[in-house]
Amino acid sequence: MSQIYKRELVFLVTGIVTIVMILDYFFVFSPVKDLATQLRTWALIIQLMAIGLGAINLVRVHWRNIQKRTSTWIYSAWFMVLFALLLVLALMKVSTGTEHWIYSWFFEYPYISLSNTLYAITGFYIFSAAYRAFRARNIESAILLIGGIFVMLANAPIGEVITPWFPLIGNWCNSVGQIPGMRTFAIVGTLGLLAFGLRTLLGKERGFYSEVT
Amino acid sequence: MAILGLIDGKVVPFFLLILAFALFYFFMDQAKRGVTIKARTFPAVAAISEAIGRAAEMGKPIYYSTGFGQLTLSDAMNGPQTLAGISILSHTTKLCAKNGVRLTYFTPIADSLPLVEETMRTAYLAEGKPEEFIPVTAINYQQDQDSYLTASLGWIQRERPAASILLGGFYYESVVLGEAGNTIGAMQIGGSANTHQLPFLVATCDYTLIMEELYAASAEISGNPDVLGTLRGEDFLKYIIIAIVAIGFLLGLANNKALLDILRM
Amino acid sequence: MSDKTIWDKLQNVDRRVFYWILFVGLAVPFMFPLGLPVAVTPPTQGLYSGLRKLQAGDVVALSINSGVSAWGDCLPAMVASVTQVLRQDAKLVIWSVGYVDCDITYREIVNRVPEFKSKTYGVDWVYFGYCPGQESNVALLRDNIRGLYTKDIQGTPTGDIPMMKNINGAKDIAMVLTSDTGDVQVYYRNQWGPTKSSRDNFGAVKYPVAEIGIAMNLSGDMSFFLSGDLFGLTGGSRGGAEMEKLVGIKGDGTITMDSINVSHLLVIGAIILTNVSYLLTRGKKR
Amino acid sequence: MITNVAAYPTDILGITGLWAGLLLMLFIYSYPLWKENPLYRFAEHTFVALAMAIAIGVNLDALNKVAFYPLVSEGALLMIIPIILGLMIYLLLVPQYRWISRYPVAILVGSSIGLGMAGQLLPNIVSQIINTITPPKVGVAAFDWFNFVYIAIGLICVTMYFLLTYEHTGPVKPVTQFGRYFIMLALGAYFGNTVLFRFSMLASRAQFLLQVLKIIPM
Repeated sequence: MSQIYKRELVFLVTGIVTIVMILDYFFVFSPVKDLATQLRTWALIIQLMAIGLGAINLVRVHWRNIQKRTSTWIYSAWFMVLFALLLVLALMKVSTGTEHWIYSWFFEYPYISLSNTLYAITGFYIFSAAYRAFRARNIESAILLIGGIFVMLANAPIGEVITPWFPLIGNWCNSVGQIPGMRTFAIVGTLGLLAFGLRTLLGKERGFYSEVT
Repeated sequence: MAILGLIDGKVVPFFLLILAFALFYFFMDQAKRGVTIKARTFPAVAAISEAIGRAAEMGKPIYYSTGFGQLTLSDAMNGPQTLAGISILSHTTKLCAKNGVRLTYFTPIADSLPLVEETMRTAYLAEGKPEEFIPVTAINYQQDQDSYLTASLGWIQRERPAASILLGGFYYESVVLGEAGNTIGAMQIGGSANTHQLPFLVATCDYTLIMEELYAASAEISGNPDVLGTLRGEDFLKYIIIAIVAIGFLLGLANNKALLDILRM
Repeated sequence: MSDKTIWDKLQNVDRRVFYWILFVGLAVPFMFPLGLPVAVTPPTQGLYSGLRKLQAGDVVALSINSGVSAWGDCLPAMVASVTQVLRQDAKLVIWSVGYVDCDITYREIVNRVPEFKSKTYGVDWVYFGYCPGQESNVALLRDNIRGLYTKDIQGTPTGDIPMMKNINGAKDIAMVLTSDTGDVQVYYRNQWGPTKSSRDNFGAVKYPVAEIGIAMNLSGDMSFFLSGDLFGLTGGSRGGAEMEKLVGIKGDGTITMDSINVSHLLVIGAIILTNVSYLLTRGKKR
Repeated sequence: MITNVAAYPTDILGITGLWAGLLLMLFIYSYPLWKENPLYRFAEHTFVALAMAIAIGVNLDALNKVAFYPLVSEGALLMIIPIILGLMIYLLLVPQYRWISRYPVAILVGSSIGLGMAGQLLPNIVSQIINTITPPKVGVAAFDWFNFVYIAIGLICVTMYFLLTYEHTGPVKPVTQFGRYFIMLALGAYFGNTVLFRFSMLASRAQFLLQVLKIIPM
């Protein structure tokens, strides 16, 4: 009996929601539409509320570091202090609607600067990735290299200063040359998703709903 | 004009969906009746056990992540990829539990935590070592793509994992994690159905699962014949698509637009 | 001592050397600008021409789905596009389904576009802020904006905002400009695609969506521009520089182009170096 | 010509903010430019705390808009259901009721798989086929016809490459080999485009550094 609640019903709920979403997409049938809209709102609310679970996990990880005095415990302690302070300020903002200046400061300067910094860090890594990947070891990597170089020279205005052929070939690679590959990726990716979805719908894809004990 | 109450422009996709389901079902049935289907083996899947063997020898941990995935399982493009990643996580965790290798899973997706925790717990239980599963060290949640990446980078340098496994809905973190893993000489296995990250996973990883291979890998791991049936069904659909393109191409050369009009229904 | 030649060493240079060269290479052109010309490409021209077709009173939805972290790529084109929208006397509905920090992006756009000074908030433009939820949100917004955004950023109920009186979904909006680092334009195409816009005389069969994207997505999105699913498309700071040229402003897009030139030459130089060294060392080992 | 209006801040909050931002940036970049070190760790933990707290604030704000406001002010009693579902996810923390936390997750899984399966068929398969077999307009350059042939043949080759349950032998082999070439060109072009994007991000960070140090104007 408990197996039914713990497993089969979960599959049933997944299946019903899946089918409602599919029907809503294809048919003009208002009861389904209303139900689907409701379900989407529910999904959003569940997703929004789940964040607390993540916060609990994070706090537990750092709490353990502090307790066990791991090599990074001092940083975990700093995390706890800062997190507690900011959480209070964030909750204040939610309940009163006004932002404390400390919160705005942390958000506008350190937070924004850090997220810009992290996003831009890829610039470094892409440089070294290009250095290693773009080596003409065989025909395949030579094609990769040629495609990459021409597109880069089409993107940088300097390319057309050197010769008008660079933007011409580069833009061709961009607008035509890459299409067979990218289009097929889209097609086979969707086919894979369809098979995966059907397996889930029929309860055959149990990897992520692993057996409950 | 609406056919069967279908929204205009969605008639062909709907019948394609029905056709796909019918084909999948047919081949699953065939597989059940004993028709052998051999799927192409994915080196990336075999590499997972190799990586764990290596980690056991070196006494080092494994880094596992399913990527940014738009921070939620309910995202239509990334949710399924995250789920496929968690399916393979289940397999990986079992191997880790068996070989006594420490695995840390990094994710910024809060609503996937129930699935991840249960998956990993069950894997340890299946190997008869439930007491070795400590959620606090095995699962590392970070809110937000950027802070998840910072924490991952720090962890990778401090713990120096023997392998890093990146399977799921990746975004810009793929190239950074890939290169960071390369720096410390970790073995790398990557895979995504996000076209925009494929160049980087291919460039930085030793083994890659491209697009549908990510979804198919979990089918291969399970080795379940009726799961393999869906792969044969996919191949059949590919033949149909090739046929449509070939016919449409020839009609196109003759400037005949009949097929196009049907497809646009 | 060792029989390693310079070419052998070059194949395994510490990557940090490149990182330093790159960072310095990016910084120097800001101090000594070169100012090379930028040619306008068809996708950017498509966006500009689409904006030029707007009539006074049309409503444009700007969906800010790129974070502050993508300012370098997306902000220049967003600023230029908003400038043009306001010059056409069209109205703006602004929201975000992508990033928490969109408020700052929004503020920056208002700061950088002087045209806002002659407009009235609530009448000519309105801002709803961020709501997490990705594609489900876009699907909700198609039919029921008020279902998702009950209030605007200042707390006014959506129904009480003058310009929102008759606007509650895709059919009331002339076009969507979406700035994103990921797939939000896909959500609009998939979810809003089959809906008709308020302006059927716009000339597009499909719902008019334009993407102000990051350069990375340019090749992927290009096929959607060619197929007409997107009426316009800008890619990265280069697209921003092109848009600035068309609209006639000088912004960050134009300024960044010099850095882009230098850094691209650096990476191409590095690639040539690695290939030469690879070919030379390979020959020797045989 | 209108130039952007922005200026170096004059108030204490603005100045300290800029410098804090700059220092944290340099701490983070010490990782690629040097190695993992205490300064990086400090920035890392600062960031993790900031991101978590800010996200909680944002999500609560959004919850307010989507769930609590309609429930309280508009009497949408149905909103109680998703709120209860959302609370159910927390039962993961209670060992004997852990399984209940899967129900809300099942809704998320169902909606992503349903939306994904239905929503991707049209743009990712049908539209892609249509775009591939739509011939160029009458009277265009011969080059457009070349592109038409190139795309159609390329698409067929790459699709053949992705056959999973058939061996790539015999006459199929050269076709799949060509498929790989098409894939490589696509990956190369994509890579090249991304380089532009990443460099303009990094360039704007270099610009920020120079601006804070007052080497170039804001």
